[in-house]
Formats: sequence, C-alpha cells, structure tokens
Amino acid sequence: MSVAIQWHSLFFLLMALAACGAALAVVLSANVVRMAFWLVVSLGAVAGLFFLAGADLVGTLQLMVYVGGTLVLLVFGVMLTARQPFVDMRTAPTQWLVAALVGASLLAVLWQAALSVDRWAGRGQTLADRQAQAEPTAAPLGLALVGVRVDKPDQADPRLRDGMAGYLLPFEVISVHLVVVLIGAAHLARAKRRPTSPEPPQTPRTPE
Amino acid sequence: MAEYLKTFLPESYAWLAYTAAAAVHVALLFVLAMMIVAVSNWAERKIAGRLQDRLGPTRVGGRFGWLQSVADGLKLLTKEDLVPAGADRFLFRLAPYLCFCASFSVYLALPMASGWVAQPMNVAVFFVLAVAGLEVLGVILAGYASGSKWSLFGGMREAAQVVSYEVPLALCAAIPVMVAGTMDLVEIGNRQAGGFWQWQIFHDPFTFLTFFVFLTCAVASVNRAPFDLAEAESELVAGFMTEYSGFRWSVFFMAEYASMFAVSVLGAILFFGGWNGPLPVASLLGLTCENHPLAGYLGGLLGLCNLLVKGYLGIIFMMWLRWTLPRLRIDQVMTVCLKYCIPLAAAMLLGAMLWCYALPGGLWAAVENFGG
Amino acid sequence: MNLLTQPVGPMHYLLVGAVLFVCGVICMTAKRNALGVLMGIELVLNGATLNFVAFGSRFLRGDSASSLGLDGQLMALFVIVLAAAEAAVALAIALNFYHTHATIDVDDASELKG
Amino acid sequence: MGLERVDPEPVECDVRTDEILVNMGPQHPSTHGVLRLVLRTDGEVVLEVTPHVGYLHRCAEKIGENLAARQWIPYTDRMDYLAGMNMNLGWALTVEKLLKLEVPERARHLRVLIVELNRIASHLMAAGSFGLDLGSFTPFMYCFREREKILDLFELACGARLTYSYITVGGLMADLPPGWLPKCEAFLKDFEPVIDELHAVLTSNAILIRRSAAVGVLSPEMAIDYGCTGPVLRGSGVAWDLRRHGDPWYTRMYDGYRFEVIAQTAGHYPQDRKYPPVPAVAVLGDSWHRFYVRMLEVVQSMGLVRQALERYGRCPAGIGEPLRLTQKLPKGEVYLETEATKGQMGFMVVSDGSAIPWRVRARSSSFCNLSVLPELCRGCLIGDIPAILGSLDIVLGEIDR
Amino acid sequence: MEFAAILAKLTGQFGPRITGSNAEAIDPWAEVAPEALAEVCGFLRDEPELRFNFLHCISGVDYLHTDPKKKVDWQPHLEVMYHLSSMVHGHRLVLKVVLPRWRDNVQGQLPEVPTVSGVWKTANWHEREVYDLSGVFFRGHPDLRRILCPEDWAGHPLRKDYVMPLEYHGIRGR
Repeated sequence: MSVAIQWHSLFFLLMALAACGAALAVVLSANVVRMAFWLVVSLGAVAGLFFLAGADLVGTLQLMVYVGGTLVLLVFGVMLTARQPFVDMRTAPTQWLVAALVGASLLAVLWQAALSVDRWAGRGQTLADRQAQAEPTAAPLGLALVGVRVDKPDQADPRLRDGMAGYLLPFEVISVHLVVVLIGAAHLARAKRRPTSPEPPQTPRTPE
Repeated sequence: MAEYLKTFLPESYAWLAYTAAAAVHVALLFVLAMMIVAVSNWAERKIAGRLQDRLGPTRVGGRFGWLQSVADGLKLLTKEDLVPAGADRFLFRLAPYLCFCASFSVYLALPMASGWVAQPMNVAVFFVLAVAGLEVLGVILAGYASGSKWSLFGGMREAAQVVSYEVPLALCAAIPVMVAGTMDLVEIGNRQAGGFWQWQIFHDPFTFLTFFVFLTCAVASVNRAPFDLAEAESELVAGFMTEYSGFRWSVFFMAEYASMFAVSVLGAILFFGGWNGPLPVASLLGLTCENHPLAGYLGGLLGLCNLLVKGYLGIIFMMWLRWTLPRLRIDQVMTVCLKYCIPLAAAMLLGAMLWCYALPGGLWAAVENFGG
Repeated sequence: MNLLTQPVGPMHYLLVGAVLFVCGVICMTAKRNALGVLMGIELVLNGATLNFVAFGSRFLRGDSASSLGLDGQLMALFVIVLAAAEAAVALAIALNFYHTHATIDVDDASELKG
Repeated sequence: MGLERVDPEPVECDVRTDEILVNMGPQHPSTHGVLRLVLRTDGEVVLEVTPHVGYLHRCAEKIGENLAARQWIPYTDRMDYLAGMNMNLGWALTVEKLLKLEVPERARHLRVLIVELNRIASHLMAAGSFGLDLGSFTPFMYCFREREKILDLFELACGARLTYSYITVGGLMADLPPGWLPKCEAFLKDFEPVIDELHAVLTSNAILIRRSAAVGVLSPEMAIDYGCTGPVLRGSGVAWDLRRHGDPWYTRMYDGYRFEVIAQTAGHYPQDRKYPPVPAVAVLGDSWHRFYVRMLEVVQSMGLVRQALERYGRCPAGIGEPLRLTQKLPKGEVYLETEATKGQMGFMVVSDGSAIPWRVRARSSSFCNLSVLPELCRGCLIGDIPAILGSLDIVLGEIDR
Repeated sequence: MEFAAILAKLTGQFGPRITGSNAEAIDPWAEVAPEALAEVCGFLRDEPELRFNFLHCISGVDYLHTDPKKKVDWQPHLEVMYHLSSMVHGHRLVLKVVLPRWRDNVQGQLPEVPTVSGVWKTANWHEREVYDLSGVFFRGHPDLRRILCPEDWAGHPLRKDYVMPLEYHGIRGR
C-alpha cells in the first residue's frame, strides 16, 4: 500500500465531502445569497478534485473562470435583484416532492452506473500501475487546442500528425461562440430605456 | 522535506513525516504572511508620515515605533466584535476569512527562492492569478452580508473592478510566460539568472512596456489607491468594511497586505528576475547546491532576501501612490481598464509574440548576434 | 470499502459527480428563483465535467497507456468556457426579465412577450 | 457673462437597477460636518439629492436677542468656525454701521491684515479637504501645516486658535504684541513656495482634474439665482467681490488696497500667467474652477496681508475702544454683508433703542451655496458628490447657526 | 439708481399697493402689501432699469412686546424683510411686508405671504427658514418644510412669545 495513494484518498474524501455537502446546502438553503456562497464552496471543492485527478490546468481554470468569473457574475446578479421577497423565495412542498422524486430516481440510476464503471470499462484496477504520476498537461492541452496532439504521435493519417488533429475547430467555434454570446448578453442586459436624462434646469435668465 | 523526515521514522509512520512537513510549510508561509502584514502596517504608517512631513509612530517599542503593528493588533483584538442587526450573521462572520484564505492561498504557489515553494506547480502563474481573483468573493459577500447600502455599493464596485482588471492582468502575465515558455514560476525565475540584463523586463521593448500595464492592473486588482474604490472613505464611508470592527476588520486588512505582497512578488518573478539579484553574486560566490547543500541553502537565503526586497519595493511603490494621488471615479476606473489596459496589453502580447518569433533570444541575444 | 486505504478511481469521481448532478437537477426543478435555477445548471455542468476529467485522467485509471487524458480535460475546458457563456446569457435574460416583470420568480415567466 | 452652460458628459446606464434611497450623513466622512444628504440613486448614478440641515442649530439668532451687541461676538465665531475673524468683522461692522461708529486707521489696517490671514487659513482648509474628498490625503496635511502657522500667529495676537472674538464692535480687543509683524512676514516668506507645492499636488494633478473638471457645472445665471456668493460665484465667472462691489461702509475698509477680483472673465484669470493653466477639460463653473479660484485668492490675500502689514506699521497707536455693553443702540434696522471666506456673510440688526438688539439675523453664505447642491448633483455619480460638496466648501456651523 | 427713483418707479407701477417707505433709514426700505409681493418682486427682477437679480436674505422680525411695563409706539405685528440688490446696476433695496402675528387673529394660524421662490431660487431655503423660525406661511412654496428645527418641532422659536418646551423626545429642554 503506497503512502501517497492513501493521502490522495484522504484528500479526495475531504474534497468530495465538501463538494457534495455544499451541493446539498445549495439545494436546501432558501436564501439565494447563501446558495451562491455554497455553490462557491462546492465548485471550489470540485476544482480540488480536478487537481487530485492530475488535471491541474482544468482545476485552475475552474477556479479562475468558474469561481472567480461566473460565480462573481451570479452573485452580482443576485445583488442586483436582491429585494427581500426574492432573497428568501420558498418552494412549495409539492414541488419539493416532485423534485425529490426526480432527484432520487436519477441518483439511483447514476449511482448504479458509477458503481459499475469498473465492469463496463472492461478493466480492473491494477494496483501495480498506481505509481503513475500525474504529468503536466498544460502544454499538451494548449497544443491540442491549436491542433497538435503530442500524446498521439502515431496517427495513421499524415494530415492528422501535423496540425489537423486535436481540437482546433472546436476551439475556434467556441471562441466565436463566446464573442457572440458576450455581445448578446451585453445587449440583453442593457437597459432598454435610458434613465430620463436630467434636463439642464431652466433658470430665469438674467442677461447682464 | 518529507523524504528527509521519513529517514527518521519507521516505514508505517511515513504519514507522520508528511503531516509534519506540511505543517512546517504552512507554518512558515503563515509566519511569512503575518510578518509581511506587520511590517507593511508599520511601513505604511512610517511612509505616510514621512510623505506628509510627520514622523509617524515613534513611541511603541523604541525609537522608530517598531512595535506599532503589535500594539495595533492588540487594540483590534480587544475591540468589540460588532454584527449589525440587519446583517446576514453567518456570511458576515465568514467573509473576512474567505478573503484572507484567498489571498493566503496565493502563497502556496509563490516560490520564495529557487525551489523554495510550498507546492511546485506546472501552472503556477495561472493558479496565482486565479486564487488571487477569489478574494473578491469575500469582499462581495461582506458587502452584501453587512446589510448596509454603503457596504453593498462597495461590494458591487469591487466586483465590477476586480473582474474587469483580471483580464488585462492575465494578459500582462501571459507575456512573460510566453517569453519564458513556461507557466512554472520556479522555472521562470531560474531562466532569469545571471545579471539584471537577463531580467525579462529587459527582454524586449514590449515586455518593458508590459510591466507598466501590469503595474497599473496589479494596483487596481489589489484595490489600492488610486483604485481603492471599494473602500473609498470619502464616498462610501469605508465601503465593504463599513460595518466591520475589531478582529474581523483586521483580517480584511491582513488580506489586503498579503495580496499586495503576493502581487508584488508575482511581478518581481515575472519581470525582475525573482530571486536573482541584479548581479549574479550567488553563483559567483559558489552558493549552489552542487557545491554543498549548505551553500545551496545560503544561496536560497540570499535569493529570498532579493525577492523580499523586490516585493517590498513594490509595496512601497503602492504606498507612495496611495499617499500621493487622488482617487479615480468608478467610471474612470473602468475606462482605464477597458479602453487603455486591455488594448495595450493585447498589443503588447502581439508585439512580444512577433519579437519572440523574430529574435528568439531576446534583446541581448540579438545584440550579441549582431555584434558577432 | 475503506476509502482511506483503497485507491481512488473513476468510480469515486463518478459518485461525486452523480451527487452534484442530482443536486443540480433538484435545484433546477425546485427553485423558484431564476438565479437559483441558474445555480442548479452550474451544478449539473460541474457534475458532468467531473466525469469527463475522471475518465480522462490517466492518474485515476491507473493504466500506463500513452494517453495523457487530454480528451477528457479538453471536454472539461470546453464545458467550463461554455458554462461561463451560458451564465452570462442566462443572467442577462434574468435581469431583463426582472426589469420587465419586476420579479425573478420563474413560475411567473409564462409568456414569451417581453 | 452669457456663457453657454456645458453639461457634464452624460453617464450611460448599462444595467438598470432598482432605485435606492441612501442616507449620506449625518455621520459621513465627506459631508464636512453633520449634514445629511438623502440620495436617490440608480446604482452609482445619483438621480436626486435632498440636503437636510439643522443638526448643528444652536439658536444663535435667538441668543442674540438676549445679549448686548458686543456680547454676541463669540457666537459669530462659532458660525464659520474656520474663519472666525471674518465673522467677527461682519457683525462688528454691522453694529458700527448702525452706530455710525468710526474705528481708527490702525484698527482698519489691522482688521484687513487679520481677516485676510484668516481667509488664507480658511481657503487652505477648503483646498486640503477638497483633496481629501477626492481621496488624496497628503495635501490635506500640507494645508493643515500652513494653517497651523496662521493659527499660531492668531494665538499670539488674541490667545485663541479657533474662536477668536478678536475683532469687536468699536475696534479690536487688543493690539498686536511686539514681535508679531516679523513673525508674520516670516510666515509669508515661507508660505510662498508652499503654494507652488500645492499647485503641483492638487491643481495640476491629472486625476484631480479628471475628477473635478466638468463636474457640478454651475452656470453664472444659476449661481446668481440661487444666491451663491464668494468663490462659488466667482468660479462661475462672475467678477463679483464685495470688497470691491459691496456696501461703502465695508468697501472703505479696503480703500487704497490693490487687488484684483479673482474670476475668469474674457477667458482668463487675472493671474493665470504665473499659475497652472486652466486645463482644457475644465468648464467654467465646475468644481475645478471653484477650487482654483480659492487657490488664487490665497495669493491675493497674501498680497493684501503684505499691504496691510506695511500700512499698519505706519499708523499711530490706537485700535479703538470696544463698545460698552450698556451703550444704547439707536433705533432702526441695518443690514450689512461682508465678503467672508465662504461667500457673502450678511448680518442684520434691528434695534428698538435699547442696548440689546431687538432682532439679530445672520445671512449665511454656505446656506445659499448649499441650496444649489441638488441642482449640481442631479445625474452625477456617487463619487462626484464629495467633489461637488468639497468645491462648495460649506461649514455647517454657519448653515445651521 | 437712487432709492427715490426706484420708489418712484415702484409707486408708478403699483400705486397704493406700495404701502409705505422710509428713505431716511440707513438702509432705505419700501413696504409692500402682502398680496402684491410676488408681482412686485417679479417686476423688480425683470424691469431693465431695476434688475434686482440677487436676493440676499429674507428675515422675519416679530414685533411683540412681552414686557407690559415698557411703552412702545407700535401694535404687535410681524415683518418680513427682503434684502435685494442688483449686480447689474449695483443698487440695493429693502422690501418689507407687514403681517398680523396670526392670520385673522386666531392663535396658531400662520400669517400668509405669497412665495417669491419662483422669482429667486434662493428664496426657497430662506422662506423655509423664516417659516421654521418666525412662523410665516409662504403660499405657493414648492416644499415648505422646517429646515433648521426637527420636523416634529412645535412652535416657531423666533416669535417673541415662544416658550421653550420642557421636554423633546426625552431630552430635557430647560
């Protein structure tokens, strides 16, 4: 039993508990600002899980874009609409019932699927391979985004070897998509009418 | 360190070694952060005093008021911890710690000398920027949870400002990263070993200009004057800190200084050679690990001093700014970011990219090549 | 099944992902606040992202195959970026809705007119 | 005049939010005392400002109906507590006008000397706190340091640093102590370079200009309509200074003194060759101009102090007798305005023939200057309010009396 | 323009509604009937030869002797004084309005004057002050609230018969 793995497991447990607990808190808290706070905790813990899975770039991105960007935006939205009746908006018991039913059935399915991973993945966990260390993935990821797959040097098609493999097209599509979305969001959120601009007050003119 | 400790322990107690190593690391970082806060607090008072033709603290702890920070801390600790009636008590109490955690977590990935880093990271630059950006959440929550409109204004301003300034800051950080070809801060620092002419700020004209954009954005992203809109005392009383008192207030204060230092150190590593002095003294004296572990340790210590000096120069610069300049207005802050910093940073990125493509070795290599 | 001694595998990640996903779904169905629904969506997306990363991670799968697990991570990256875009648009819509209807209760959003 | 009013750049409102009512004050760092402004804001944009005054109301006028004329002098000190001498002078001159009481020549020059020194002190305070309102703390300390020196001089002259009661009905309470004049001259000599320093850190500071230029533009018509006076009026380009245009009973105090009215007329200030030029972004009547007028008036007052020093030295001894408390006032009513530091400070005394005035009235300059605030702040940002308020330079003690 | 000329112009325009004047006083004044006040003020401001564009001050003076032993030559009344000047021509004028202390001599009913806040904006706050301290009601004033005293204050302190309340919201008055 390797010591490193044990630590890994412990941290995984901590992070997983934080993520799940905070997610539950999101569901259960009625106050929308509290919800946002618990969501921050949950997503932060998920970032920790990413780090533990060796995906440090994804983890950092999660922290930066998700927690630092998206959630700040969300909290901002919450504050813009933070009038008391909306901060504490209660859910009707019947809705809770429906939600719980849906959730429970979904959870059962997913739980079963998760537990059967080893079987349908067709590969048992071999402890001998456990010594594999997480390698830095930032550079390969970046290269993959511009179309070079350094982890798959043995492509059959020569075109795929020099630049046409990877995710260049999705990357471009997403970039354009992002620009469009941002412009659209800015347009949507813009106030339709300007606040009535104060006219320069008409003072009785006293020409001298 | 854990490996070193493990040698003293039986095999099954290896976890103890890891725990001890982790505890020591955290303790060291925490002490470092606290020392920085204490010294900065004192320095801020002294510098403000000198700039204003006053003496600043002179009594506590001898001639220069060395212990003023301790006295301040004691005073804050003994103050009443007030929670306003209209506040969201849970979030109100939590927000300062959230803030401090964010700015303290930055130190996890900040190397203090070659290899002296708590968690060596492949994406350290990115991590530092990401975590430093999380401080804003604490501020927003503080602003909301205080239940005061002035705090809310402060929180909103902070959110708008910090989120906007993250973009040019990341762009500016991307330029030295691109020049160095890595996001690993240790690696970036080590590449600038040699003399001051090896520092990345002198790599090419674009990195030189980038530094000033970086400086602006860094000051803005840690909310120091002239960008201290979130706590603008003449407009918003004290912004998000209006309702805080005593220890919780001091936690915000610590977070501010800790992130000031963090961002200064980041700038020092990215642009000013990090722990490498202006002249390669350490390598000339042979203070490297190859010669002797102790020599390596001494070299690291020298590097640490170098970095501390550079970091403190950054802090002193920010203090100088704070006590000299008036504050910008919120729309001007956003204008500076959106109309000047971002386009400038983007242009610098493009320029540096072209430069790296044309003259891969940087300015000095180009000069040498030309001469040769 | 002692998690402290057993190595962590994709299964465990999937379990966490499942919990996040379900919490998100419950949020989406039960919350009346438009922003609460938005938060549910974020949770769902995160649960999915976690699965991608877990399956991609060579570290977790424990095989020493040549794959660095890039595909999973790339998917995760795309999800995160798209989630940011989605949040921006959804927030803009929520704000717009708030301005026109002076509420953010999704139950009141029953007409397509602005 | 006839200047076009230029609106400050309209602020675009991207995300419309709820309107909020915020109380700015009565305890707020930048309201210069206990002033309460109720702001109706949409996010950062201020839609409406409603000032609420009266927190410092001390019934000064009611008290004046129960005291002999000279006994009210200390109450005038506490009106504009930053320029107590000017307040004393206003009341003293008003009662003297009723009594047709002449003061000796030496007292006249001493009054000019003291009053103009106090004007420097008050304008320094205004300039410093204007900087403070815009977030720069250090110039405030510089201003305070110089103000302290003036207060030291006052302390030597009358023993008090804030509430002087030095100028009194009938003359002054005491002549200057020996050795005072060289000290004053030394102060003026030391102070000269500090003005340039202040111009460097404040007047020509790019951020300060951006914060105050075209903010709170007050057209000359509006200024007159609202009864704004002093630097606020002159900042709008109206060359109106009571020391030149006022009641003869007051202006004759300045007979023989050379000074120019500080206001931008025909596109330039009387002294703009020597001091920082007017920035291109500044609009006549904005916060920056009000601040600049004060900075130039400091220099103007220095010139007046120098002239007074010289004249005072040539006069024979005798600074007048303070009015006896039992002295009966002639029946009648008299109103007199003087050019105090914040604007035109008017006093009225109505007498029924006894030693105690029937009615006392103080017309406060800050009161009128503040009343224009809602007009100036309409549509500005929250951050502009301190800039506008600071440039109006109000003192609540005078508003609330 | 001298006071006599101004007065002549005023009487020429308004005739009997200029109810009195005193050219001998230190500050010469003209008395206007309360109903005509707004009209007179508008005239004073707009007439090209007068151009009284600056209102310095509005003051209320209460004439009521509380000491019965002292003989006075006037009946109890209230005066509102307007100090005007012209920045264009440099002349000055004091307008007076004489009012009964109470409207229809009913204790508590404030005497009324038309507002001049439409003529000079500065009158807005000054009238509020006179209303607050001297107890004169300005008809047509856009926002006649107390300005120096708290809004729930009782009485008008500059009235000669004003009695300081013993207690205000638990604060001892005397």
